[in-house]
Amino acid sequence: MRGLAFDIAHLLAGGMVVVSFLLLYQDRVYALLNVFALHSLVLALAVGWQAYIQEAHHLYVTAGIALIFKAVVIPTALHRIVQRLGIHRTLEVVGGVGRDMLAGTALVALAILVMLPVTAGADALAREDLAFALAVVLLGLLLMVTRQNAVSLVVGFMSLENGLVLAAAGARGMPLAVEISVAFSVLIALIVIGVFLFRIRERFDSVDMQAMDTFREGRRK
Amino acid sequence: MNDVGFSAVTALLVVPASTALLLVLLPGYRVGARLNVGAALLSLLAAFTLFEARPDANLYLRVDDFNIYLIVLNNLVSFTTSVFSASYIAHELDTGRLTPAYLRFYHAMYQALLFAMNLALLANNIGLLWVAIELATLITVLMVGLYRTRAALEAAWKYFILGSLGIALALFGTILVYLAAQPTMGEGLPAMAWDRLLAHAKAFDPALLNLAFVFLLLGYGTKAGLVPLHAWLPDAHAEGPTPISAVLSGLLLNVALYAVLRFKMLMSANPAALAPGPLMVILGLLSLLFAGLMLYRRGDIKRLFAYSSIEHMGIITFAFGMGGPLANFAGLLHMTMHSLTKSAIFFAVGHISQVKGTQRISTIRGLTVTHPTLGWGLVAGVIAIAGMPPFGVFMSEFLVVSSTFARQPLLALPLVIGLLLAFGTLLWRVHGVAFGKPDGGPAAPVQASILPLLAHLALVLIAGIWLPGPLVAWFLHVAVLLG
Amino acid sequence: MALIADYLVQGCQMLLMLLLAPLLTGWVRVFKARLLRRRGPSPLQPYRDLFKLLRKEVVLADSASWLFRVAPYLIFAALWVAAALVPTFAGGLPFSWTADLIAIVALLGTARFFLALAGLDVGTSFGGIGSSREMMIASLAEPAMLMMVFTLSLLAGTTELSSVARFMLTAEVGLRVSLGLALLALVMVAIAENARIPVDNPATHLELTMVHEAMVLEYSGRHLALIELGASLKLLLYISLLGCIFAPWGMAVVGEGLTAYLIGVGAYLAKLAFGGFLLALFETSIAKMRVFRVDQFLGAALMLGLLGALLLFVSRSL
Amino acid sequence: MSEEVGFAIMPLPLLLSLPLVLLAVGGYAVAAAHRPGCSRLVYGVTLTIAAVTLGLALAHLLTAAVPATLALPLGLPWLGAHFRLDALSAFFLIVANLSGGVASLFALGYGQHEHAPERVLPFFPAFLAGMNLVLLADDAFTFLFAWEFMSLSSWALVLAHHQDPANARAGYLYLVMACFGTLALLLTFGLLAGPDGGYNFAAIRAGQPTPGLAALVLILALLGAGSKAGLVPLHVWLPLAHPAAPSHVSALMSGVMTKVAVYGFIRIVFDLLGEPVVWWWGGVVLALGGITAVLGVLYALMQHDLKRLLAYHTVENIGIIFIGLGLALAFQANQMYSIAALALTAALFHVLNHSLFKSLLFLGTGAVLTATGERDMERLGGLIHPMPWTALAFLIGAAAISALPPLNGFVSEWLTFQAILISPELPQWLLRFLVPAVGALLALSAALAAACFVKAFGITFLGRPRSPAAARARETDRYSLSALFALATLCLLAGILPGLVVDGLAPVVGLLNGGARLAAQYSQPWLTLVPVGEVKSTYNGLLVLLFMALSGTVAAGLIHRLASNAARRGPAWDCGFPEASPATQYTAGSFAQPIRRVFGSIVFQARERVTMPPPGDSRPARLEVELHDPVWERGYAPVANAVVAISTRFNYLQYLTIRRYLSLVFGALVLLLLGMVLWR
Repeated sequence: MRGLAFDIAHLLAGGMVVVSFLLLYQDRVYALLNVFALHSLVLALAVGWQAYIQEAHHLYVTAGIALIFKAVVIPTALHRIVQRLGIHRTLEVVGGVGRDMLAGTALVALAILVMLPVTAGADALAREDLAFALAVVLLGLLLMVTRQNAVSLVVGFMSLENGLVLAAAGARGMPLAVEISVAFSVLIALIVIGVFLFRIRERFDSVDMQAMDTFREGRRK
Repeated sequence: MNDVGFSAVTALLVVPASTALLLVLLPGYRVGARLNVGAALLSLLAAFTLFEARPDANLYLRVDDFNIYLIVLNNLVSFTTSVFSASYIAHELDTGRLTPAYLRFYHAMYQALLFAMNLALLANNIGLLWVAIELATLITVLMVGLYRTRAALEAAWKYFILGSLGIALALFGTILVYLAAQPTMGEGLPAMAWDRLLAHAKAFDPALLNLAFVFLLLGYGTKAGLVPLHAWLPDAHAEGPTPISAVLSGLLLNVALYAVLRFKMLMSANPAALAPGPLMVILGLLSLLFAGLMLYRRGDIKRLFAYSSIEHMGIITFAFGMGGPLANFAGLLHMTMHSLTKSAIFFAVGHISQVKGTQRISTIRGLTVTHPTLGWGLVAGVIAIAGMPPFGVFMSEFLVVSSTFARQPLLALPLVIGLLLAFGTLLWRVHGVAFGKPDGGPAAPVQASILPLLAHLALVLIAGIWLPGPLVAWFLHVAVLLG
Repeated sequence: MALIADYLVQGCQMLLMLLLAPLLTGWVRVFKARLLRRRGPSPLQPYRDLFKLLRKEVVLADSASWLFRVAPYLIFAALWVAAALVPTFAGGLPFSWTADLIAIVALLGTARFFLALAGLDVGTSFGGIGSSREMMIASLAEPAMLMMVFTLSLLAGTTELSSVARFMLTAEVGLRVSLGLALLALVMVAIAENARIPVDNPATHLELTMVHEAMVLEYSGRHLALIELGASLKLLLYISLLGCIFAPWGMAVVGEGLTAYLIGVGAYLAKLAFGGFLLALFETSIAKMRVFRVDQFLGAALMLGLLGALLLFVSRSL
Repeated sequence: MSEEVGFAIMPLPLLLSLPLVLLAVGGYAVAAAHRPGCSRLVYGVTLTIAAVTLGLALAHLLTAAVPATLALPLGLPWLGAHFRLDALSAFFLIVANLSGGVASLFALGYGQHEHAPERVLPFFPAFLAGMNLVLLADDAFTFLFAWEFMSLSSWALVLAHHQDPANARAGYLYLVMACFGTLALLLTFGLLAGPDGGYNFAAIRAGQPTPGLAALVLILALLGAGSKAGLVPLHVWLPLAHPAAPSHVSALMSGVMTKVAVYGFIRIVFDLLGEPVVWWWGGVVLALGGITAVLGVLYALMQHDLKRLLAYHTVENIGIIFIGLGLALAFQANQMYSIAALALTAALFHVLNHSLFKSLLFLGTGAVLTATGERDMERLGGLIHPMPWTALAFLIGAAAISALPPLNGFVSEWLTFQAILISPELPQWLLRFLVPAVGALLALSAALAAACFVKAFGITFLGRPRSPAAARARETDRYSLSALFALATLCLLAGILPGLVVDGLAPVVGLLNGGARLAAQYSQPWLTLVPVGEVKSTYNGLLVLLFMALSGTVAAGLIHRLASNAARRGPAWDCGFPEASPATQYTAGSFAQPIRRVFGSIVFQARERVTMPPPGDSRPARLEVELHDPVWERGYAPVANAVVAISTRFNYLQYLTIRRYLSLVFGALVLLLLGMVLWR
């Protein structure tokens, strides 16, 4: 049982890393959103599994939030926004996707290098989860950094945050996990609303950050 | 006795929260403003009662030598700022930059922010601390975007993204700390209660603690505006309403730094962990030098002082990075003095931008001629923030520089260069604003109340000459804890 | 009784200086004339000039101030006191400790200071020329002089003149390079300070060349007399300075009695005559130089003085 | 003994309470600056308080009372504020409050003409208070606190007439340099106090610094105190800031504040540091002093703004003081304390003298300024006719600063020369070469100073008025004149009774010199000054004065009795071309031209360009002179440009896109993680 539980947890966590790579690979907005839904789905499964093997029932709530809110609500909302704002469907990637892949691999290696020796004390399960979680976090950050587009920025941030929830779930008996995931959901909701607001207020012509960064103090001097 | 203390703590949390709700419902901004002031005063009184009676720590909240004076400072500045904003915001309404609806929202958010910061300071639970700081971030984001101008929204957006990233990193660090604690302290809440953590810190896995500290430093450091994580700070200060700039610089930065220091205590309690000093020293020097350079080219007066805040956060971080009783004492003192002085400066800047109708430095001249009180107030504030007697910052800078040079001469040199550079560049700007021939710009009389400005300056002046005994005792105790 | 005698000697010396000064000037003129194959005026001519001037009324420029009228007396007083402090025929006079060599140099400086001011007072272009050039010259001559003083005092261990003279008589002096340098420096300074050729020409009234004469251009009557007298006192001072430092032979010491004094006076007069002759010879054998060569001339003097002092400073412990 | 102790303990609390009164008056002036009587009130109070302080300090110095100390529970909480009154601080208190009092007296009249009293009256007392506190402070924190306070209040005074952009710039430069100096001193005290912060001077005295550390302290002290005193090349702010302030403040800044800086140097190097002294310290200080003296006077000669000229002369005199201090250090390093005493006496004597005549000259300039509204000598002239008394006082000051006997400036330079003449006793070769060279520099600067003040006085007061303003001038008021003549009298007295001053300085010298001091002078016949014994050399200002007076009056009397005393006015002779226009007079520029040509071409790359119009063209010929300030162009401009360039280069960091900012954070994170990996 122990071994199997470990393997499944390992599988799911590793799956998240793979999906993060998929996120990095996308160059279409809709595809990106779909893959993110997948990302959240895997997260839900992983957290649920953690809840099951830790007998930590509050984690089911977290899993539920992940499933409903992030796998369903947010992606659809973003679909809407993309339609409403008429953001051009393709993501212009800074530097090629291939380079991102390489960078991502390096980051994963870094994550494992950092994490494995560290948690020698903690149990293997937590260690694996933590390593993968860190990898997901770093990949999410990479996504945020390498995409021009606000939607992809949001997606990157959310995948990053999925990694955090994964880590929180992996930490045995970590209290406040639910509260934290709720707080984060609020954060994300606000971000999405923010993107939405800026549009309907008609302040910015597009959610492209180049456009958003045009106005500056003291450009004149 | 303790129930008194406990009720005080509850008051510190409940009063702002309930007032926030009330203000949301309450129409009419005048009442709102009064209520705002009243609530701030109430929580200030509650904070004062903490001197008399401290509650025992529980798993969620705790009052100790470190946060007690920060709480008082927090509520004091919030109170003065509310007084300032009560008269300031009305003028914003006249100029039509705001509508009453937004004003209601503003006052509600103000109290909510106060609640969040009090919570963050009182929190004994690192998870709670994180939640509180996140809350504070969200609220300030909304307030920075209050004016709905393009620039304001952009600043808010930038602040939002970078802030959330910092929050996320901080969370990861928090989780790591929990993981480090868990093996020795078992699962569950105690493993997140700060005082218990401190008690058991020796037994933690040092490597994990190190990793955790890296994330926490970057995460909360982003909130504290350390270079290279500072990007949100200048715009957020420049585009938000001035009272919020005052609160941001005066309080929120302190809160973020406070969080970092809490974890530094953990680090220094664990002998095997790597000394966090060098990291903080490097970040501090970076911030100091970078801000010093950036000050020179600023054209917007609020951005100018935002960069000066970055500079001072750098000095404080440097001081704590140096460690040792003198430097730590200096750091704590500097935190206090900086929040008082910088908020005072922002009050002055608010008045100036209102009477002059602009924030552009190049269009403000000879202020000491057209508005003597305001001009000299600004000059006094800048003199104080630049670390000159008879103001309190002088004492802290004196201690930092002299003690650093005695221990690490090579570190003191960049520090001194940075200080001189920042002083020169800041003074260069302010000289132009305060002196010289006043150009014929609008010279409207000051409407908002000038009292908060004077009150803060008076406090800083007194502190520069004489520090009250209890404060010194707390500082010394905390300085020892900080290692 | 002895004390009174000493004071008497001191008084004699002061008077002697005053009386001899014009004679020396005349003496130099005579020699120059002779060297130029002219007959020239009698050596007593300066006295006649002085008395004539003293009797004449003074014509003051409209823009002249009280300083213009006070200056001559000040200058005269400073120069006279300075001259009186130089041992002539007898050293160790009761007031010789009043001021040492540095103070004498400074007293000359005082005289120059007020002369230059007087030159500026009326507000004419010539006065300005004179003053500014005079101060330029002095700014190099004075340090050179002081360097010479350093050299001496390093040798003699004192800056007090009669002690210096006494020391120079002793055997331990010998022949020293630095003494030679000092002598040279002093001579050059003396020439410059007394407005002699090649630095300045006391006889010229060509606007562009004159320095000293330009400053006193506006003076007349008794004021001019005092200034002329002062100038000749200065010349006398320098020559007797050279005498008492570099040729202190025959100088009496206070209290040695009349014979010694008489010997001293004789020796002194001889020194003066010789000095005057040398000066005249030098002046006739050289041409006046451009104003902006003077700085090189005096710069050389300064360097020589410094070199002398340096040599001593270094060789002192050898 | 006991009553001495009682007397010594007494004055300190009083001395400390006086600055508080000054601050209170300043506070009152903030409110009431524009009330009619306020100026009189403020200056009256400062005058009385300065007088009282002067009296107390004088009593302490003359009774040679034991040092009094006092600690207050202020400042650093665990340290408190310590104050101490010993011979050194007493002497400098005398210097400060003498000039301070006289400046107040002057301002009783001069202050009436101030058009921005609210920017002067509050800060003037504060300035005085700050300086007194510096002199009394006995721990590092209090010292620097008062030091900075002094800088700040004087900065505010420099900005009194801030609407002139030049003054604003001067104020800015001044405060930045002051901050630089303070930081240097801060480092000094950091070194002296050690890592655990023994900031109390008593503790510092007890400590025994290693030679290397002591050397570092010396360098830093030179930077810190030197930048305030105006040592080349740290002097650049001084000639801008001192003239910018109202004249009585300029007098205080030049006459006193620079002395407070000298006090700081002496306190740190001679008192706190104590042994061990290494011989090359003296060399460094000597060289700096010599260069400062000559460069200062050369700068001064190039000026035609009267106040700036005086400010540059302050630089020169600071150089002379530091020459004395350097000699003292050199002698102390070789345990030749008796000679070190001579050098120290010379330096301190010059401190007193300079404070006297520099204040006198600045106040005189103030009188000229009120009479004509002009500082530029090219537009002055002939002022001796309308304002003879001011002219007389200024003349005395000018003669004194030019080191002419029988005035006081000569005595201190004479003493310095005497110290130089004894220096071949020094064993070190380098010093033996250096000392005569410095002596030459000193002589040169003295001679140039004379030239410079012939120019200053001659162009300003003599000749014919060069502008209507100068022609309309009137004599100044009674207060100002009494202040001027008080200082002039002091200059004369210090010149003819030097022995008494030297005796007064003896306890100070003893304090700084391990007990060794000059022999008592008052016992000498005719009050002759005999610094190092009969055989060496002697000087008696009194007799020189008597002789000069005697011969002068005798000559005058005889001539007027026996010869003619007739005088007639007529047009100037001027070689037969009397010219009506005052423009034909020599100006400041033309007076300095020969010296500019001789020295300026080397130091300032001075160039003269004459543009002669072609024949037939009626345009006047033009003569342009261009000067370069080597110190500024080589030392300061590059730094300023570098800062501007770098900040301009970095400025784009304000305008990055969010993505780039995010990548900054990302980079920092990855970097730290890599560090973690590698660190293990």
